[in-house]
Amino acid sequence: MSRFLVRIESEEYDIGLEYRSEKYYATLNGREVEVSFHRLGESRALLLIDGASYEIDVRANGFDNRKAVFMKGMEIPTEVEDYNLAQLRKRAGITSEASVEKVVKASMPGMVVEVRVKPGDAVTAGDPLLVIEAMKMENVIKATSNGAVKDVSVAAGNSVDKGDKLLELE
Amino acid sequence: MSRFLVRIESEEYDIGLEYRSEKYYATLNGREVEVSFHRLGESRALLLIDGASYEIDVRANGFDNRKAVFMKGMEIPTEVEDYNLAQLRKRAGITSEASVEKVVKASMPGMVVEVRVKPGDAVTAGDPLLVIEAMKMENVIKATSNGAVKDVSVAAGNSVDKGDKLLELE
Amino acid sequence: MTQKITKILVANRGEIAVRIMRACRDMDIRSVAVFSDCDAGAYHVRMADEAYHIGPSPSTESYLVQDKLIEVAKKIGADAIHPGYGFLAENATFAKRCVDEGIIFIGPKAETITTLGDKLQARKAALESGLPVVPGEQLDDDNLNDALEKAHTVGFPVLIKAAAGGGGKGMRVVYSPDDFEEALRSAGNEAGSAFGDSRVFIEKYLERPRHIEFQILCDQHGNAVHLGERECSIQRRHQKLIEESPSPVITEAMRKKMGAAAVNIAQKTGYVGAGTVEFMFVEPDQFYFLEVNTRLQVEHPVTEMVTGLDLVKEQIAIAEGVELSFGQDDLSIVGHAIEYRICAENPEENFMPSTGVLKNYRLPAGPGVRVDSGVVIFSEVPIYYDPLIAKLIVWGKDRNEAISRGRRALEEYRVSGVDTTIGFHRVLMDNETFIRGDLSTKFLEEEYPEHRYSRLNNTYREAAAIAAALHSFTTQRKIRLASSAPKNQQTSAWQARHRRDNLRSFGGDR
Amino acid sequence: MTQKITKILVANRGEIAVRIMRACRDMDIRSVAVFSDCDAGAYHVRMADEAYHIGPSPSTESYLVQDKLIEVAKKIGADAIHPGYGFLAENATFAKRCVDEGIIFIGPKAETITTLGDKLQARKAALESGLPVVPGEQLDDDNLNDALEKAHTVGFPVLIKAAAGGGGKGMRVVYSPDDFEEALRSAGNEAGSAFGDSRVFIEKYLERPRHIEFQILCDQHGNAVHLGERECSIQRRHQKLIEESPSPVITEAMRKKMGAAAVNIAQKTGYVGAGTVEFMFVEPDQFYFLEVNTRLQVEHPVTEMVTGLDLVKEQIAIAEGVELSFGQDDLSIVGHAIEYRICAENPEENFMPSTGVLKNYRLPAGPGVRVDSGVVIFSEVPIYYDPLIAKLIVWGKDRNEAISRGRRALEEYRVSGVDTTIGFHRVLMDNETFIRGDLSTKFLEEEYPEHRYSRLNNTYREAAAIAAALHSFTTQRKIRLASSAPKNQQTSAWQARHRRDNLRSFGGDR
Repeated sequence: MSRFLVRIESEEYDIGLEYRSEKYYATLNGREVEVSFHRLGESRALLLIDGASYEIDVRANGFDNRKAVFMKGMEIPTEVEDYNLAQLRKRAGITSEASVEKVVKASMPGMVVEVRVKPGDAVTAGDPLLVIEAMKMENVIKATSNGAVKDVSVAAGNSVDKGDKLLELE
Repeated sequence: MSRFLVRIESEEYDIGLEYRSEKYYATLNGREVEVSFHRLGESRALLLIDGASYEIDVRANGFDNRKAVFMKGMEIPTEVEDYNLAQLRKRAGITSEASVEKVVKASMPGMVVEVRVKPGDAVTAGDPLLVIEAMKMENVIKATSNGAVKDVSVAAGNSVDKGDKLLELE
Repeated sequence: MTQKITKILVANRGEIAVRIMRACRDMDIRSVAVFSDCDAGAYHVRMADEAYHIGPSPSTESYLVQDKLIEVAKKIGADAIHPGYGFLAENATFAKRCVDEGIIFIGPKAETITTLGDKLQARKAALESGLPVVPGEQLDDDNLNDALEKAHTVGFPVLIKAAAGGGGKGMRVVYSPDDFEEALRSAGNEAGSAFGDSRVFIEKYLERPRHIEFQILCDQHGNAVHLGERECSIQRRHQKLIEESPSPVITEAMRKKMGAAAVNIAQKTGYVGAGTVEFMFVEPDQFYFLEVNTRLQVEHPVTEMVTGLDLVKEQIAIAEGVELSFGQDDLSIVGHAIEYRICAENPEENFMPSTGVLKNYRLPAGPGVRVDSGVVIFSEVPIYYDPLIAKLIVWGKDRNEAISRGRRALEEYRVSGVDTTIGFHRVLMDNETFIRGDLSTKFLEEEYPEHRYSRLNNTYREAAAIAAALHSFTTQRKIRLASSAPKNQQTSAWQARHRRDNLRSFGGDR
Repeated sequence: MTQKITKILVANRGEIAVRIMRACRDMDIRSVAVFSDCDAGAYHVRMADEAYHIGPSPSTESYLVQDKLIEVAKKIGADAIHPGYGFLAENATFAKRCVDEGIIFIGPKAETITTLGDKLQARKAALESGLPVVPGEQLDDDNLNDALEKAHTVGFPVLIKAAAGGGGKGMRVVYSPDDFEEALRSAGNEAGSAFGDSRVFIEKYLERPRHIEFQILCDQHGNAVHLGERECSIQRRHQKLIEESPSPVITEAMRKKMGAAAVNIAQKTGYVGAGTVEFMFVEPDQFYFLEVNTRLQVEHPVTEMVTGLDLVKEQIAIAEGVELSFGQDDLSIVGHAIEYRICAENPEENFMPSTGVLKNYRLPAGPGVRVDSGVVIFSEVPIYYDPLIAKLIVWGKDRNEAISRGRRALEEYRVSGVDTTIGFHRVLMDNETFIRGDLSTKFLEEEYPEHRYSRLNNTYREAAAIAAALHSFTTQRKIRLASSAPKNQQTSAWQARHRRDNLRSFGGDR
């Protein structure tokens, strides 16, 4: 049986999975649950958990452990790790990769209107870092964690594509 | 310029096509028409002909010249041939392949309820050949052309899949 | 004395299961789907709150197996079962079985189903309720002379009908006395083998009647109303294809009169729930009782669109024992609605069913358009069940607006992977006889004797010709370009190009 | 003196272009799309009868270029241009230009647009028409002392507004006299750079008003009616997100009074066409004129749902010179409708726009559900335009039924590829304050100060956790099985498996 640690918001779930004679067997925090899984398309499936019906879309980017699960009109961000690796990581005191990301990237293409910080500035989570105009609206990009600005890669007037590095914290 | 002969119902259309510097150029029965072609999906495209907008789906089976064009709520059966080959064929007195098809195939899966002809029987277009039950309904398969029954491949009670040979005329 | 329903098992599949689950969600009731093998990924299973597998694909091994349905309902604690239409909807045994097991059956009482399901008993009930019936006679079992005499009394042409009939089985039209004996015998045999009941009766055959039916709602407290009529004259093989409400020929006075008759037979037979009283109608004002359908009908949405009511919600409230919240005078008909049955069928091949995977499935939308669909993109239309995959319903402030919107919505509807009746319906919307409202159950055979439903003109043919040629051209071009690539890469250049370009244009007028 | 319109150029894109073309089809009018580079495959182009390319993607080089639009209209012989909303809809120069070129502009006269587009002139027109306006004062250009005195007369808090304003630009709330000078200066500067017009005025600032607006229709013959109100209090950054009709607090008496006021200003300003008179409303019965929008509004469908009218068809008929076919007394409001704006935005990131390709796009359907969408599956949401991709409109016989259907439809709506406001709307439908109808333009900041819109509970978290783990598990399993395959085959086992199985289950409970 494969075992995964899934983090959603601040909750952790221990999921065991096994595939045997064309069926899936699952445990949730050690408790057995009846699971039926039916593919509907490239990233879609119908999942029955103890009879309850969930049509799911899963979006994974392939670069980290994060997957977004879309169901019942909600998009739920999750982080999936191998259970044993997660335990090792925890014992070693390393936080998961999602929270240590220090590179701020453009989440959409647009034009940089204003850069509000410079290398060396100390920032607190929530502080505005820069302003990007896209779809005729100004969007303020904020710091997601505390730190100091290490490096700024763009200047006002620059066009950026989705995924372009904007600045780096340390 | 490539040249095609397209047959729809009993009408024939002479279509010339060329692709040059990212644009399509077309002629219809010798007359130039302005064509713009925008891909929308695997078999779908948006076609503008002298400004008129057609969202099309094309289904082709790859085995013969027939393609079904779906547009404006209609499914239009077409036959496309290379124009020059079509002329050669006509001069040689050969009818197009679609009309010489003598093998009657199941157009859907079902169960053979009744076979109404036997080898040697003469049939006229429209004559019932056999009855297939599918989706709780009995469907009578009729002859599409005149001829004689050469061979019957199924019997009452047989299950058939889509595309299975049912009988052959000659 | 009402009992709140909190969980409903929907003993059906396809569009009607989805429709019922939508009402459940609107009422905050938990809905439970059941499914056969081939329906494991079906839309009704995805729509449900819970879903349970009940057996192999053939309905005789799944959706029709009463034991399995009852077993699931009890296991999961469903208060009620909604049978939809078809399958077990008009099965008195199942209705009784539910009640015996302490589960609410959302439909009339078993006795009512039994009475009204038998055409002879229903005819008797209609006569006793003072409804006009088609002149006709019951037949003694074996007396041919007597039968022929009765046929003469009724007057040829006569219609021989099976007492237990349905779907046109055991039914024969006889124009001449010479053909009577053989028709009587074969109708009896057919009825016997189809229904296990060979009783037949004869009626005067009406040549070009309209099919007009009245929707009724009756609560458990003796209150009953009708919700106006539906005209369902456009049929093939006794199956409806287009339904509308109101009928173009029913006046307010006729509506009152026929509606009262419908309510009357419902009350006389102790009817509870939603039902339909069917009539044949001959202009200007003759109507004859045909039968009562003791279920929600496929075409119920047209009534919903012109009354603003949700009939499934009303059914559930009635089943809970709630009194109707309105009387006859509170109801009015607003605008005009038309329903088109979207079936996976080829209309030009005598409506032969078509199966496959829906490679493209895009719903029409916008003002005045409702779609009740049992499928979504990539759904498979299996061979085992009814070919009805969806219903398109349009509303307009009058019949002309409804027809215009119908035309537009049918052109917006895009399905590929199976044949459908969409193009057929679209052609009918240009038919002058239809537009005039001059309908009868003979409409299709009179207007389209050749079964050709086309609105191809030269402009469309030219566009299709260019489209087909372009398809060949782009495919060839890519094969030429890719001729050195390994063989399995050559399959479809149209596809290959698409994948590479990731949805971008490859040409056009930029 | 009517002129039948036979071909309309729709000078817009997205859902409103599609909406207008649907009305054209319903009226048998030929519709013409125009499109920019990135819209070459857009849904509005596919919906049109004809389509013409007008330039690069930025709207300043395409949809806003008057010369190009006029050129296409003349080349193809369009009788009329419908501007939709946004872009050139309230541009008096364009309206005049159309008329000068002999093309019908579907909207009010240029003079009316000019008058009502200027907030000061509009306020003056309202006062002259006897409409209540928020206590306020015009300001002289450079006299600060005078301005401060006027602010004191009005009473703090005051709102400084740009005369030429829109979209919240040049607008400042001032709570204390100390902040007045700076706010005045910065508002003037902002207005100057945004609109080329630095005039500002002050109004009493209302703390928690409702936004209530009346739809009006005026023909060319002096007939004018109102179609009841819409409540649009749920806003962010002065942009509406949810609209409904009727408002939960407007009584029949208030509707009469406010409706009459709306019709009055329309008639006083010689209004022709469809328009909206906006008010601020303070319970129980105070209302203040806000402005007139001289166009069809995004939220017009809620009015259509409760009146049964098609406002675009009415606009076109008015433009043809046809008289209104109904008077005020013929109109009534039936049921309740709610519209949800489906925007490609992330609500939790302060509604930051999101772009991408719609890998999945499935519309909700069934009873009481209408969708006006500008996109279909595989559409690309480009960066250049408004993030509104669709509108979901629900109808119910009362507000509670509409809310229930809204909940259900929002859960049915499936979009992947971009972030949307669907989940946000779904959360709001469980909000007790919303359900009570206790709305104000402050609703979002009061109820969701943290911008967190979640209805995650443990059951859903568990299901999502299992789903995510299954995704990893099936991917791993395939990579293991395929480890000897060439590298490019390994990308996604979930995909690979799917392709091989051709939509069949790979597991489950068979």
